[in-house]
Amino acid sequence: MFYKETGQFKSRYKDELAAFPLFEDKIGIGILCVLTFLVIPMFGLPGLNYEFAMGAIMIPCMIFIIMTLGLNILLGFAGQISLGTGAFSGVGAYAFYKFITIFPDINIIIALVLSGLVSAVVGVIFGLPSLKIKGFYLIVATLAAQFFLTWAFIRVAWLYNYNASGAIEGPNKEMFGIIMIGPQSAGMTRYYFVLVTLIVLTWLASNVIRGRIGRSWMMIRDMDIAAELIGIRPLVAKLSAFAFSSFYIGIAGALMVFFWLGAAEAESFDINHSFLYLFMVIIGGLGSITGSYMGAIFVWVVPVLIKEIGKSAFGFDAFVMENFSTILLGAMIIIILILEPHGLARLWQIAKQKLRLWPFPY
Amino acid sequence: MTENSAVLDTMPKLLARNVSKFGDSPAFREKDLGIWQTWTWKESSEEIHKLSKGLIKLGVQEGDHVAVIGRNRPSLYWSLLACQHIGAIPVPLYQDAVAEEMEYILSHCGASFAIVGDQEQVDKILEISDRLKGFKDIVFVDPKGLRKYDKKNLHSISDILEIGSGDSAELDKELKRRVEKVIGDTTCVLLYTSGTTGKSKGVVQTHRAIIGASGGANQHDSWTHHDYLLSYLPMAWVGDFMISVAQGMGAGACINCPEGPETMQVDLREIGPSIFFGPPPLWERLKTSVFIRIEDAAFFKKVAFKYFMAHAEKVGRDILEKRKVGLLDRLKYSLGNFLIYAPLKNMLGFSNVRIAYTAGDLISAELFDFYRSLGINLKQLYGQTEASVFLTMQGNDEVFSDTVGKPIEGVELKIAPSGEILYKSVGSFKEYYKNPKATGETKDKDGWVATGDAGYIDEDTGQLRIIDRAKDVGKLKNGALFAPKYVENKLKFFPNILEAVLFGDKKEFCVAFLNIDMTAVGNWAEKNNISYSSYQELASNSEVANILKEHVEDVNMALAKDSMMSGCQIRKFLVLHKELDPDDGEITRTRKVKRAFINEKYDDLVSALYSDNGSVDTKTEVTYEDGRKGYLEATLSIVDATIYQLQEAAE
Amino acid sequence: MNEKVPKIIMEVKNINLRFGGVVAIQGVSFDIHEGEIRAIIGPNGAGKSSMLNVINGFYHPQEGEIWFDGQKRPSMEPYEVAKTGIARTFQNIALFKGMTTIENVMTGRQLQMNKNIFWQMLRYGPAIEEEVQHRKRCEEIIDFLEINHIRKTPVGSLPYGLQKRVELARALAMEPNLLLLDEPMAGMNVEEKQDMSRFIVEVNEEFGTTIALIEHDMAVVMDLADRVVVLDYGKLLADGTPKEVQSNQAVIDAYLGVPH
Amino acid sequence: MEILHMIFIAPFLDMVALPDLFFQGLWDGFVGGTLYALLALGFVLIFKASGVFNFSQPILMVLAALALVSFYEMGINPWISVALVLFLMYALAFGVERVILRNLVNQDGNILFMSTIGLTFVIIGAAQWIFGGVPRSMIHAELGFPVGSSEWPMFGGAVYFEHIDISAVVLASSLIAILAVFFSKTKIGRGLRAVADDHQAALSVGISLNQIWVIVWFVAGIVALVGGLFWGARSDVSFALQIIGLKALPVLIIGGFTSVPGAIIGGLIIGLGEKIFEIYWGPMMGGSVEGWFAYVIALVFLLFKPQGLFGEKIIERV
Repeated sequence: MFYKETGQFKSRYKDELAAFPLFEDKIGIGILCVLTFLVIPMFGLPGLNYEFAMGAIMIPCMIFIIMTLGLNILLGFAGQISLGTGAFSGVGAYAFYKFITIFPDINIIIALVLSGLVSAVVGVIFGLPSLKIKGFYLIVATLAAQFFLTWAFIRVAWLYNYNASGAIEGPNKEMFGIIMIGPQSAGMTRYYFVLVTLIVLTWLASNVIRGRIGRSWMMIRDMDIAAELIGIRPLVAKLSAFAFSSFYIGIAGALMVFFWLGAAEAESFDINHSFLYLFMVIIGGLGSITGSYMGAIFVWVVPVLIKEIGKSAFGFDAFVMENFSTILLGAMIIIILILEPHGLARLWQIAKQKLRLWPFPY
Repeated sequence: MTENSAVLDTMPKLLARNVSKFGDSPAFREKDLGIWQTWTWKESSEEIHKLSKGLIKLGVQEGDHVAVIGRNRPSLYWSLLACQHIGAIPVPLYQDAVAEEMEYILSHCGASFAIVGDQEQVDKILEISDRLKGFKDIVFVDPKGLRKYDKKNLHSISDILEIGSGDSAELDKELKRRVEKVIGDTTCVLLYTSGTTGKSKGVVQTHRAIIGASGGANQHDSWTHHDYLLSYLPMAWVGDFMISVAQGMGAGACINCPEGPETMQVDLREIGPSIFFGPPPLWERLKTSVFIRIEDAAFFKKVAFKYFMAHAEKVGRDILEKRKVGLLDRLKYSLGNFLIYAPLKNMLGFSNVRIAYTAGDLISAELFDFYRSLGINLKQLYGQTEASVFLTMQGNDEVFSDTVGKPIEGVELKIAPSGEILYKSVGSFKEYYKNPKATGETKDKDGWVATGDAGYIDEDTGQLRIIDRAKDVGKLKNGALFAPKYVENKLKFFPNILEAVLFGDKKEFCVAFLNIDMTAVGNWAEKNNISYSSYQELASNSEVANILKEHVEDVNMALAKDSMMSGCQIRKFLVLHKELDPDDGEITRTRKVKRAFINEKYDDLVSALYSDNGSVDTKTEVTYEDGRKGYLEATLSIVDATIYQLQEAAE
Repeated sequence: MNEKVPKIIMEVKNINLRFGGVVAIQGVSFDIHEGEIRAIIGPNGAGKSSMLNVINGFYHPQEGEIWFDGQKRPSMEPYEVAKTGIARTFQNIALFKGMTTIENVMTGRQLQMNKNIFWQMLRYGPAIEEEVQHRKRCEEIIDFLEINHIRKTPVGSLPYGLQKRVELARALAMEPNLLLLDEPMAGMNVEEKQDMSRFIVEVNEEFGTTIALIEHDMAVVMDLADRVVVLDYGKLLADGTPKEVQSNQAVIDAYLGVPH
Repeated sequence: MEILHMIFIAPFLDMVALPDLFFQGLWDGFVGGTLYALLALGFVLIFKASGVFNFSQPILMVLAALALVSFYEMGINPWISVALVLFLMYALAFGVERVILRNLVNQDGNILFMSTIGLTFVIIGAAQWIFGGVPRSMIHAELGFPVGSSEWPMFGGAVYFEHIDISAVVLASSLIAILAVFFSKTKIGRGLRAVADDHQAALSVGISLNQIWVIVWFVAGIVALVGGLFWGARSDVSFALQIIGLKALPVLIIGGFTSVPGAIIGGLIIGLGEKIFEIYWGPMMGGSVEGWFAYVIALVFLLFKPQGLFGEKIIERV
């Protein structure tokens, strides 16, 4: 149903290798673009306060999608587990802060890319142990990054320009004559900036994943010994995954602070955030870009909505709802792992497959 | 039509026309190396010319017979056309024919060259080439596995193309001379009939006949160069030659070749042809697969399928044929189309089908209605090799399941006193190759050709109605009509029944052999936890027999309503212990039952069916896939079925 | 046949391999001629797989030399060995389970692909051209091994015999100078074995690939191999044509005498 | 030059200059190390028996401590509170086996690990909801553990020994010893080892896998209670203890994942190391280096001795 694949044949490899080879999927993407570029900025989300919808749901969701994409590249595509995501996102945020304060005239996009690169370098350094170790051992190595870096965010005052508050704050800064970040920036500006960044980053990630480099990650993930015997250098494959992943996470960290929160301290990058991002990846689906989208949205939106509903409809206080959503999140992880280890992405895939095969079961 | 026959009376002319008129439209596609490789008319024509020159250089003479053997692929179609360009006569052969069958045809037509698909065909020809007089060289398409073969008389088609692409004024001149010499009366192709009776005969067809008949058919259904088809039927079969080569060339339509037989279904779906030709067994198999798969679907889907299929049965044909249908019914049909029909057509690859044809055998009304009610414009046509296929076709607004249409332009029909159908047509064959006796028996001095089929013109519709092969139709002892195929087709409509053979000519009553369909019955067995290891074991299961008994009685019930056919009800039947197999000579490669042969081979079973025994022991020779022979022994039980009284139709 | 002196593509000299106190290979030497099918046979535990692992750099022998393409090979990591043009398949299929057949075969082309990350990110121009060009080569191999119909099937769901064939396709995609096959017919039924034998011979003939294969079933090897090395308990027992080996008394005693 | 002096010379001069302070540091580190070792043992047990890398071990410790204090605050007798906590731990072990392990048996290690992160969140949410998130004091005094401290004159100064620390060392060491004996000498213990080697073998000696899982998770709960009791006494009973508990991970890296002695030695290395490092090198780095020191040490081990001090070397086969 909906899908009519009859007659959709490919006579060039290029078409065969396209991101969305099916016509119906292209339509779907088109609809999503119209929604995010026009409909949502105009009307917000149904049933929600406009400011809330944009500021507490849309913008953070998009940023977390970038974050999840980053972690998914590492965990889902390259099979390297990391509990240091929060800290790596902090590296991006602090780097961005330093770039725009040291070079006040720097273009925001350039600053963003540079922050991503700084994060990538740090990611590679802490990814070095992955060459010798796997699985649980790597968890500890990335935990070292997590604790060491958050410690540095507090103790190295240079990082936050010796602010008394110990926080990094976005100054007003413009690009092409429009104030992009800082207290005076318009929510709409930030929304579109994040949206475009997300689309560009998604496109780049999907390209890399389908190409030579992406394949080398999956080879290492699926069977590292065979990969090596085919000529993959584990060093290059693993470190490139760490670099690429941290690049995304760094950019997401910078976006989080300067396009959403406005200001942040070290605790915005603590281990609990690492867990949160890990959950987004697991619930969304390991090794799936669609999954990264679904995971980030689900993990962010469901608790927010629960809190809202609990507060407004049942009058529960924030403390109760907070704990309730923590439990829910944990339980979701367990349930997902038991029922569908490949996450929401797999459910989506199954549903899509059903539609494609409709009315047949196979 | 007039334009066609006057100017464009040869294949080379048609090709030249296509290049100038549709030069950049796709002409041939083949699923190869994962994608649909495409050649436009311009590119195809270049290939064909190169091939022609290469073949001239190889030594192919005018009037030489060139065998073409292999699965459907552009290079083999080009080979056919190249032969026609250089005045040689292409002889397409069935690729699954065994070496002896090939030997018969190749020596009969005195082929001097063979253009083949792959190693398998090369091996077969090498095996018999010593015994063929005047046979020279083999050209192969796929070099795989042939590296170590002696290349003296073996050439790769790419080498031939290479030779043909060289700059040689001499070759160009020779090609030009030969093409100009090809006229409407030049032999276009030599096609061997499948041979339901005895050895196959070579039908000689001229360019004029082929183009005349296909042109009439194209005009009848307004084919254009925007049409595209899937060429998957054996190239040696006249139907494929007419549709893929003659009609395709005539209209400038695009020919699409699947990757291989096992991916045909997938490739069909990818291409989504606008015109599709399928023999009745294919339609039957597809429908069976639909029902089997729906059987496994979730409850909701099953219910929805049943509900909407019932609705389609009610109004589907009326909507397709643009008759008046109530608004509510129309809405319901649209909903059904969204939920079931359109997705179903999509899954089968028929979403874009503008016209679908069935021919080559009778098709049961139920099967025919099933597809039409889904909105697939399935139509019947009637013809035969000797007539360049097309004799009668159905117009879009006059499609019936029990008739096969009206004569197309250029065809005249008459019914002989014996009931046999005779025709005169632009597409009539020239002669049977080296068989004047058979030619004389079939074609009289005035040009009337006997079809060998019995039929009559239906009074209500004015369309031709076929009863059966003229020589199969007989009488029961009580004088009632015996038309076995009609009944067999009714039986085969049931997914569980793969083949049926009816006996009863000059007997008291009718009896039948049945073959179960392993897919359908196997599926049923799995669901009911019945274990089996072979066809034989499943066929001898008594529950299976009970199911078949119900089917047979359903058929009897239906026959009882038809005054002409009620005598053909089946009183007894048995389930054969082996599947009828072309390798054993029981059916033709196009799956037509060889009645006389079976009657003789299973003589013991037939007489048992007419005795009072409840079961019969038998021993049968079988041929295994690798050519070895062996024996099957079995005890078959004979099942009695209920016979119904003739009922006057209530309507 | 032997008009000219065959070129030696690989020679192992006096290989000794130990794991702790366990001796896996003891003083084994043999050579592989260019273009031949060389079989290494022996009962289970004879050190055949260890030998293969030494050749492709997974194990580093304590003593011995490996000569490849006329040069003594320094100690190499597996990925470096792969770069010299040695490909292999595995006894217990080592396909990338998360990928489809075509993707698995494409992994064999990794070494030949080199467009950098920026092109990869854009997937445009050189990157996509490279992808298309290698895809075509892989499709040819897929066609050659007759696995077209499973092109887009995830390999995990394929039957065993087909998985082995996909693995062979992946190794072939590397266009190796030397192809190592680790028990290519293990666990197959008769028909699958016939198919696989046919493919091995065809690969050898069609691409001229030198093949070294391990097998413990002697009968399979006899029709297939040009020359055979027999190992037993890590030692070289015999080396010669299948016929010679078959009539070698030591082999008969140690190997053929034992029914299995 | 100056910086090299600061790093490589000055700290050692300080150690010699004030030996009492150095000794004090060693003692504090030793106490911490013993407790790390105990917690690490909890990890090792579960890892050996079920291949699960149990990330929820630290939060189990928090839960045990929090529950103990909360039961007491409800007016329940402290010892009965202990019994109740034990019961709670057993119930939890039972639940984990039923809900998680049973359903994820034979799954990939990463999946099991992630499920324990999920479990961690469930416990955090539930514990916070039921017991509240405010830091509280441990009830070790009410349980009869000695409080106060003794001062031992030494090297011209004095070293303070908190009485509760002495109890911690004694109790933790005995528990470690008991567990070591239990698992090498008793039937259940041997069953546990059999499980680690081969699930089939374990079944054939008549031990149900499910029972074993419940037992090891319960033992991990007991370990968590003891750990929580003393860590709680050393600081406050709060969720911050989870971070302390997590340090058992680097201990495992150093000691090896499957080794009981490894856990002990690793615990001591981390405990002593981080204390001494904090005292002598911490100030020049801005302090609070205890947060990451253990991990960085582990990182160094990972780079040079990935299988740990006592871990088994893995030979990969193709």
